[in-house]
Amino acid sequence: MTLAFDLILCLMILGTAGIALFVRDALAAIAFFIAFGNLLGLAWLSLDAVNVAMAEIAIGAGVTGVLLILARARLLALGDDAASAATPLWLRLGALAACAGFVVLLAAAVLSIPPESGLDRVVAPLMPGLGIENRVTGVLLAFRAYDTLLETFVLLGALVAVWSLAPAGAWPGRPADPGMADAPMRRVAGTFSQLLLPVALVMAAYLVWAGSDLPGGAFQAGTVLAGGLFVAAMGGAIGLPSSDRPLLRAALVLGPAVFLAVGLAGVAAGGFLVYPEGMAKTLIVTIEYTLALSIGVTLALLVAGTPVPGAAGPNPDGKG
Amino acid sequence: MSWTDAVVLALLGTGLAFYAAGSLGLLRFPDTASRLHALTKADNLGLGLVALAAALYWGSLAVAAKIALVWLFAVIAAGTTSQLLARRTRLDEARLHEPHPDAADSARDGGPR
Amino acid sequence: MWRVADWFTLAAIFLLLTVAAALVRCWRGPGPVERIMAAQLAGTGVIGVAVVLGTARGDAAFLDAALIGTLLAAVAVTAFVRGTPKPRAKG
Amino acid sequence: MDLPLPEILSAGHLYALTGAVLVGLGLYAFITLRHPLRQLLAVNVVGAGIFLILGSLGRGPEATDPLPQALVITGIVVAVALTAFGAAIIVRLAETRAAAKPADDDNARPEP
Repeated sequence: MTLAFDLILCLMILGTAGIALFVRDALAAIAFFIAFGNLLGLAWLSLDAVNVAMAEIAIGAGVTGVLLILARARLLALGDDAASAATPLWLRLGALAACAGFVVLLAAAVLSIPPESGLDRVVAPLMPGLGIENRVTGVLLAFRAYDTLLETFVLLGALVAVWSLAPAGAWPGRPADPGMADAPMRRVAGTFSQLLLPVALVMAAYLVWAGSDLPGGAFQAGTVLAGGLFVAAMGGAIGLPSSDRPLLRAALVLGPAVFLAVGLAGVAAGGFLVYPEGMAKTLIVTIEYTLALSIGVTLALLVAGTPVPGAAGPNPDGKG
Repeated sequence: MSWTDAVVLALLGTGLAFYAAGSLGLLRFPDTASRLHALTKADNLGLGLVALAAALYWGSLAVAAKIALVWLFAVIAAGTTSQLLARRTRLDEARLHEPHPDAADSARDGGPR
Repeated sequence: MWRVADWFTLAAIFLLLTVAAALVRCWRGPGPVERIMAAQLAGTGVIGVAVVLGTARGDAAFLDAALIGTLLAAVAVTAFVRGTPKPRAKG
Repeated sequence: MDLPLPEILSAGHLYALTGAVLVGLGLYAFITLRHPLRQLLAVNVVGAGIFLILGSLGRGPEATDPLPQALVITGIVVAVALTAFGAAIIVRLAETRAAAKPADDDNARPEP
């Protein structure tokens, strides 16, 4: 029975992916990509990887979809409908042969590895030392904290890269106002966001708190926060801050900076990113709260995009 | 089968029926405005009944509260999105008569492929 | 005799099929509003699957995933209806 | 309803195979699609496939490996950051092109 569910789900994942890639109309492609992300979240749930499912649902439904919808709208305004055009037959046939061969190889390789959770048995006895129960959080913030630290910097780097695309004269400005142009829509979205933003904040705080023992964590929390912030920006409840606002800069680097500082302080306890005995949980939760805030603000600004000229006027309503 | 089980199954079945009705409505209704009905009414009633069945089956107040939150937010989101989509449809229809850059969105749209 | 949990798994399969039906509308369009609407309906269906699957497996954490889904369900639609960001670079 | 299928194909392998096909689909799309926004979608599908392979091969009988899960979460967030960057580049490029030939601005892109 569960297998029947898994089979149908896998077929639907492949179907939505195929349509998202090959349908002519760009908006249909994006709609199917959002559905694909949601179904992928279900796949992770079915695999009992609830932590990943949360991240996938939040990002697939909340961030990537919005990002693509906005990009498509901007392209459309420039007269580019992003429809897929025909490519030469020889290219398609060649690509088909190459990719089919690659899939066969990959499938053979995948089938030669028996699925098993050997590392779970390695991680499990180490968890009491951290004082938390969620093993994924343990891996993310203790056993492989290097990766996570680097990743937060990658995220920050991506935002810097997006900002660096600002045309001459637009720096330091703010991104194009994502607020609704139409007044009734703005009221509806504004009311909704006034409800959503506080709830998203509470939900983010809960996810980090629960994330030490149950599925959840800083990334999921940050994404929920980003969704709430961006809806609030679209509803006009908050304005997007200018990219040189000190408060904004502080919010962006707070998480990585705290993480780095704790890591450096760990040198006194025996090495970089080593948590002192008995303090691991406190430090992990502290890092996670600051990270969630920074990730939320960073993702919201990544969705908002590059600063544009003419949007640099004073805006009394900052974010933070 | 106990009493609760029977109630749970009845609720689950009804909920699924409403979900099916929602999907069917989206497929069969002739225009955008009526399709919005399927999106907001049938589907959220379905989710509500399924959620009620789940909460009853679980039998824990904390879990039931969480399930209620899921449903509550689904309803709020559906209400908001249907308002916005309806407004967008009206604006698009109005713009079809006077050419506007944004109207390209709806004016130019053949079927898939 | 099936256990009640099995019925919930069966319900999950059924819900997946209704999601598939909604996606047919997404494919056929005809307009962008329909496509987004269908994606939204698929999202509600997926939330239902998460609730039902969590019940079948007895894992309350699935509900948190469903809650995240509902919170962010309206974000994509809100982004879609607003059309094009207004102040943009002109020349 | 209980077929011997679970012995032949475990859930872990099923999802891993799905991931492999996703990688293939994405690669094919990346090669054959012309529009950069669509290629960005293709890259995301490839990434999703790789994540699925990575995660589902850690699906044991009683637990799912936490290490791949953590890597996949990291990967998902990096993927969305790079998608944002890619989308920003695509939009910026289109703006630059539109500014270069103002006559072509109003919805009248000639079909390639």
